[in-house]
Amino acid sequence: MSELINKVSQFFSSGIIDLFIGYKKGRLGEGKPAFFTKPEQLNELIFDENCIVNLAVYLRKPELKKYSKIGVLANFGTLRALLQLAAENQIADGQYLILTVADGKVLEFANLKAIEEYVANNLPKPNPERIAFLKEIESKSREERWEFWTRELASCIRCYACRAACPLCYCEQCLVECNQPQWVGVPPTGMGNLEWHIVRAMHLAGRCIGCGECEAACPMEIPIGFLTQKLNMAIISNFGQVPGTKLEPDYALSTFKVDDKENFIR
Amino acid sequence: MTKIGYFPGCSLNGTAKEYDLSLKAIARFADVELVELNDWNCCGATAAHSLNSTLAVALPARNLAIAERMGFDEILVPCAACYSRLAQALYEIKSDEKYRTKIPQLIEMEIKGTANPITVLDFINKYVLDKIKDKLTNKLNAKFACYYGCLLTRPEHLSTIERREDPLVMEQIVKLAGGIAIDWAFKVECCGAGLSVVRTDIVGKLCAKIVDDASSRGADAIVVACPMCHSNLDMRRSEINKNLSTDNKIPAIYITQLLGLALGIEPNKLGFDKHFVPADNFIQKLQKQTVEV
Amino acid sequence: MARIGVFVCHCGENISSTVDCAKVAEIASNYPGVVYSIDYKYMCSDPGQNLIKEAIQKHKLTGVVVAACSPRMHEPTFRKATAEAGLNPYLCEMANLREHCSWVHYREDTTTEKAAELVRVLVEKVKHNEELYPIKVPITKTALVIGGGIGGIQAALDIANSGHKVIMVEKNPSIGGKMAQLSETFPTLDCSQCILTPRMVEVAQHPNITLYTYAEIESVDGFIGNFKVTIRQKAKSVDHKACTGCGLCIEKCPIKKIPDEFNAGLGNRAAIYVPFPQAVPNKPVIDRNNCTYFLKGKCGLCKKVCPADAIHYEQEDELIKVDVGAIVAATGFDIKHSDFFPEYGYGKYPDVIDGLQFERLASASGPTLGVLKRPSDGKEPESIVFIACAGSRDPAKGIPYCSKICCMYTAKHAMLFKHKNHHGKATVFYMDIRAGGKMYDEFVRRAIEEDDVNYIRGRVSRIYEKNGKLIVCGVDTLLNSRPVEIEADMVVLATAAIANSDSEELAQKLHISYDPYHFFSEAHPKLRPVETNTAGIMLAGACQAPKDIPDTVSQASGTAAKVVALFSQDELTREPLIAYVNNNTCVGCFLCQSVCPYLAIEKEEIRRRDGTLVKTVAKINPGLCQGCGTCVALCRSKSIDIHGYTNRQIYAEVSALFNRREYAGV
Amino acid sequence: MEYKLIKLEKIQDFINALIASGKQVLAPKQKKEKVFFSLVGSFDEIAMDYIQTAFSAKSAVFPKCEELYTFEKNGKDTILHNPPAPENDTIVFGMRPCDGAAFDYLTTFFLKENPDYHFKMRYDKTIFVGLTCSSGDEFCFCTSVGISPSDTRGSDLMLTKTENGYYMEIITEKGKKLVEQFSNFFEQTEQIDKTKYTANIQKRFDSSALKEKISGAFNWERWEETSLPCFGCGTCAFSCPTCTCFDIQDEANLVGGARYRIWDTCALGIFTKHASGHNPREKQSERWRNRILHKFLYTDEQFGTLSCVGCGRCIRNCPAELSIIEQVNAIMEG
Amino acid sequence: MQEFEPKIVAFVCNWCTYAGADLAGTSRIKYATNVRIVRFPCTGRIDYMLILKAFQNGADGVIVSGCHPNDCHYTSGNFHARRRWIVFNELLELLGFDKRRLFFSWVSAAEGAKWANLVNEVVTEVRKLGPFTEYEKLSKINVNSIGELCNV
Repeated sequence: MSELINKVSQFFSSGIIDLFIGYKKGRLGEGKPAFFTKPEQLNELIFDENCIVNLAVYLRKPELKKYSKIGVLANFGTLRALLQLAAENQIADGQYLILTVADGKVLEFANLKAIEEYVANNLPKPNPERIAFLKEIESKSREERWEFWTRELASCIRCYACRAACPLCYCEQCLVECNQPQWVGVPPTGMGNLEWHIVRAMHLAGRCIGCGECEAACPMEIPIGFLTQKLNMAIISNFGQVPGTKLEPDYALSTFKVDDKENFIR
Repeated sequence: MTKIGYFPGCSLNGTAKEYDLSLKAIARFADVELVELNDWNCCGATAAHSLNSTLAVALPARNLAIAERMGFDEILVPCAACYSRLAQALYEIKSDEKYRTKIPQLIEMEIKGTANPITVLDFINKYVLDKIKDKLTNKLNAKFACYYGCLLTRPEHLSTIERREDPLVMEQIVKLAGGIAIDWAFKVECCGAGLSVVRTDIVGKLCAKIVDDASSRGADAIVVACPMCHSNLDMRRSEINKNLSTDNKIPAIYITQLLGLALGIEPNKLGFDKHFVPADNFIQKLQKQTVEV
Repeated sequence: MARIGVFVCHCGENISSTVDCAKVAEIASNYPGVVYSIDYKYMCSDPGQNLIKEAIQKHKLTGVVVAACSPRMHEPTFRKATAEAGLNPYLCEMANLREHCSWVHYREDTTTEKAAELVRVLVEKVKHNEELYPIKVPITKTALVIGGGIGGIQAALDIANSGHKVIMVEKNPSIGGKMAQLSETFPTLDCSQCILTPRMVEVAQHPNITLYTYAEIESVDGFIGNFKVTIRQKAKSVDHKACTGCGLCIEKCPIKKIPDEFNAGLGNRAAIYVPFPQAVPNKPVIDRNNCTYFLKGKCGLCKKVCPADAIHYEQEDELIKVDVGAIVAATGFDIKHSDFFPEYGYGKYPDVIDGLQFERLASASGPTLGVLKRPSDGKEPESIVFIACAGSRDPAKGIPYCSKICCMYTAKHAMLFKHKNHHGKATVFYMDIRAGGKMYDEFVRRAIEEDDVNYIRGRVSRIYEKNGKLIVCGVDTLLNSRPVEIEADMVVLATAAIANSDSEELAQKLHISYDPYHFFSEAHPKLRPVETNTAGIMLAGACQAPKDIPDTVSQASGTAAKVVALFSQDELTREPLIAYVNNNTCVGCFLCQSVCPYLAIEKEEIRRRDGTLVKTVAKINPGLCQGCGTCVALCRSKSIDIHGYTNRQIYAEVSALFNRREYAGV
Repeated sequence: MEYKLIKLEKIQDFINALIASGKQVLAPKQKKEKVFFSLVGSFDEIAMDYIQTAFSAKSAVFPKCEELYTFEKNGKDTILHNPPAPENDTIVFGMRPCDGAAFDYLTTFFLKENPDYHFKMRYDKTIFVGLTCSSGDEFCFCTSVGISPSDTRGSDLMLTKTENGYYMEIITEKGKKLVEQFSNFFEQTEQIDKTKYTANIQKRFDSSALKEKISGAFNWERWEETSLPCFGCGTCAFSCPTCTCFDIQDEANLVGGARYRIWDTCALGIFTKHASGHNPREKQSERWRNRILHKFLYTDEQFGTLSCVGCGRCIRNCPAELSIIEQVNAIMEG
Repeated sequence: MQEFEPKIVAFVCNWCTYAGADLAGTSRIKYATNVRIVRFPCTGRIDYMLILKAFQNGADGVIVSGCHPNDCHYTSGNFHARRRWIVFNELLELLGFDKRRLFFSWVSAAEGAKWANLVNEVVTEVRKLGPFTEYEKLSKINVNSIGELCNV
């Protein structure tokens, strides 16, 4: 950890950055997001596998505009988020100084291309419990699945923590705030909640980088992460486009192949 | 020591024994072990596919199933006719649902289509050439007419040879062995194949043209890669000479024998004593020439 | 508050036979927002339309719903009537009570209920209709013609003669294209130079045509009426203004042995050359890949001898930006050269040549001045075998189509050979003779009967050389498939006509689509053969598909007519049913950009007065957008909408359906 | 104030009897790692060992989605229908003292000046059975805002777990009536000292000292810095027992519809967005400031009481783990 | 009891299926009256949320139809739509939505008969399934409910 701290304090002293986004001790041993502006605050900086909040979510905040150069401590989810944000024209190359720690060593990425290569050969296997849980849901009958999801989604209180925690939900005016026409019902009824979560899943289909922050942020413990995970697994197997791994836009829903396979169109 | 499935077929234990000997000889040089498929059966050849389409697929499919069970994903099939039968069976099973269901019942074995037959030329290029490249000490600077015949280059969806109308695969191997491959007009012309037994006169006429064109262009030997071609060009030579003004003495040798010679293996170990048209004057010419250099 | 008029039509009794129109009108009058609702026997008739016009003025209507036939039929009629009454035409909608209701159901209450509900759907939609005005797009009345072959020349001349400016860009040092390389042309056997050269001169001297030879298209942007084209004028190293065309430099140039592209590799040319005697412009160009000055920095002889000091080695490629309103692609075709036929020994035996090489041998301005000589030993051939369909109609070789022109030029070649060598033996191997043009079949019959060319119906299996002769092994399927072997001195292959090797690259620059063989794709094979799917870009000649000269010229004139029609109005008016972007909510992710088949979505920077960038948003180019709406359904923040089918309109339509009572929680 | 005792094993029958008598029992129920208030069908669904529920029981009287009334089109005119009043009582069982204080605040907010018809309808039918805290965690700070782990404010009955049973204090008439209805479960006992069984929560800050500091805090320059990790979701407001902001939304079609009152939060941008698009609280730091000042300043000025009861839910549920305690202490330091 | 008459909404593209329905009209092919057609410029314009809105408004079945691949008037609208439907289908599959009530098809401007058969098939299939109460019930879940966990 000390190697990271003195590397970052070097950046501060040499004026390369004037804000560093990282993690510090939070509750129950988890790391929580922290913003460092002076080298002496850095002794609280920590980075381990429990630091899961996706720091890319902060890059869109207007409060960050007054800092000239920002450093970001990136876990794997943040790296993929940065790639997807770059592919969607939201961040430019060289706009941020990006660090990560890979098996003990501090890695500084010269540019987004370097991140692309790093991500390409470090793609993790999907975690087995989640795959098992997904298999278990899919093994249920249609009625059981419908009953499971409508009950789970009914307990959603529409606090939009899932939207706020997701680095790729950066629209200034989200669709739910559009009332002419009122696409998604605002009251947290069973219908409104289902429509909201269908919209959120479809908007992340082919974009979600699987950092799991939406599910972690949900105060009602609803397994919403599986909706986006299932869609992206389907997209990867059907169309072979893996979100958050390329700098060039390769968005599944805005491209097509003449021989896309389907078995339900009459 | 890499291991690869080996399907000799009927001729390599019989009329084409020299092909089998020379093939095993160069395989040893490239330390590749040819594991014969146990309890293999006849590939059906022309008899099957001219009489019953299902039988024509079932017979070779059984061999493929055996290879799969033995864990081979590649089977060396030196005879071009056997190769074409096994490849066609694999093609049918992969593309036709009807065969995928019926064939396993017929041969009472499960077949997934993972075992791929390969020709002797693919085998040489893939497993042998790199290993023996620097061992081809015995330069054979003689002229050779490379003869492919029909089944190596046809039909289009089974042949693995590029420029199928004017192939250059054997020519490259001959060049590596120090020989000169002449340009001649009957590379892929038919030698009469199965008619060898029922209509030897036609075989005589067809092969006469082939043999005459090769010798008239100064070739010392015709190189073949299929026992059927060899038997017509070599065994039927008396029938051939009936159609020619002079007796043609040009020997027909296997590509594997050619490589064997280039590796310095003695001729009788390569089965040269089994030829109808003696190849010994061709071999003496080679030995005399190697002594001088 | 909306003031909507509903007009239910009986359509004679096509509708009223199964739908109670009066009841529908009565039900509609209770819909919120409907202030006037009647039914009439013939809504689309004059009295019917007058009813609508009067109602609009009398009741100050803000929306009109005509419940009659399919909008695909009479929407324009009723919108025109609404406009004449002073109401914006796009505030008029149609409910399809005929094709979708009365004609397909029986006379029952459910049919009338369905009709009433269809009317309510459109009433709810009309409440959200906006006033729209046709889009006006200015047109630059200059045309760009890419390619200087007969197709390009014809199109350029037609457009120029109708008074519009034309810019022609030709890749080679001279215009003329493939036709210039031909000796004589079927079916009249008149010499191609004689009928082509005057047209080439007319192009060079035409006041309205600006000619760029030895130049290629670098980039094409913009849209119909407003294309921005960048032309790369490759450095000729010769100042064509100063040069008098005396040819001294060509004589003095030491490099003589470069295979001449114009003569299909049979003749040679110098490093500084004019492609052929009648070239337009008839001034030389330096081939920098073979000139020793450019390779080794030595020589420079041409510069020394040039009396007009026109040689400038330091000349650079030049990028010229032009504005054009329409683009005609007339880049022609090529023929298959590569060793595509190992069995015919093409490329191995020098005396096996292709059709273009035979044209050059037969041409008076060719390397052998019109005397047929074997490329191998220069002897005059006594026996020539012509092989038709060498590559065409051959799926195994990947070219399944028929190249259309080979039957005719093969017959012509055989005739030319017989005219030059009366006792020569000409044999043609063919599958089918396709001579469908005017006087075409008679031409082929003449070759067979008068010049006794031996036509053998069968394919050639292979050719091999034997003591200096080419043995052609074929079959004669009309004599119960007897194998045929012919000894020939020369073999001419009528190889397949294929697209230019760089046609794919040009298609991508022009954003037009091309078929699997890289020929450019027309908008509709039967009804719009000269246009492409990209508005403003048209096709002429063999770049669209193999074609002979008469077809090329007639297509070129057709294309010119389309261009002149486009230039006949000052502005292009287009239906305003196109997409538009809401800048406030667009976050500039541009995932919509790759969805648009017309590349109509561009980037627009929004800046404050002091220049600082606020954000980059999507912008719809009104000229290119065709209104498909695919981007609208894709946009996550619903920032793009489309006039005529806005989100609010469609949402209102869907919400007006069914409306179960229990939903209201009662 | 009367005192009763209910044996440990008796509590189960008492709750089951309550349920059997048709009363709705809202009690803590375990879901994954958190405990939520939920209607329970029997005693064994209730989770007993927890420090604090993830969400307060405020939804008993201020549901997240309440139907104000429904309307129906009939030709040209419209008919309105009031929502049916809840027939039977609701028992909120296992409520912590800080939530009780919160309900006390809710009643002042909803009923003090012009009573809210719907709130009152539900509140009168609800009986609050509190449970004193035997232990607290690092996020509880009720003592810092003038509440104690055994405070009886806002509860009708207050249980304290002791070794020989639940010691129950009867605080209000409603509580008394309920106990009489089910008297056979209770035994007489006399007052005991509750503090022996309740946790001691150390003070995190001095609320009176905070009073003067907070009044000038609007222009405090460190608001942006302290609120940077907040990415603007509604979790803290929705889980806060005293947050009372709501939004009115209609859901209707051409035939009829319903008007709903639903939870809303100043943390979301759209809360203050004007139709013109202008937003007086553009930045998240301004929204965070509004939430803190509302809790510690604005309600104090309006009602004379703080509207933060120190339950710590906003800290526990916050995905970015911002802490209101750290925030208040930061304001104190200046 | 009078037989259940399902309510069907059809989202169709203007150039192919709408014209196909017109052709069914001009050829006087009779089919069930349960369907209501909503016109779109292209299948690319059809938004998956409109399908949900249709069900929410009381539809028992929804048909979404447009030009066959390669026939699209705008060259690629239907390809994009198909890809959207594939992804949307996966989501509905996971959620356990009753996909038997959602029908996708290609109907060209020349296939009037196919359109009529499609409508009749859909009406019979949906009539067998009965009214779509399962979805419509959702709009009442959570209203006036107390406690966080959904207790219905």
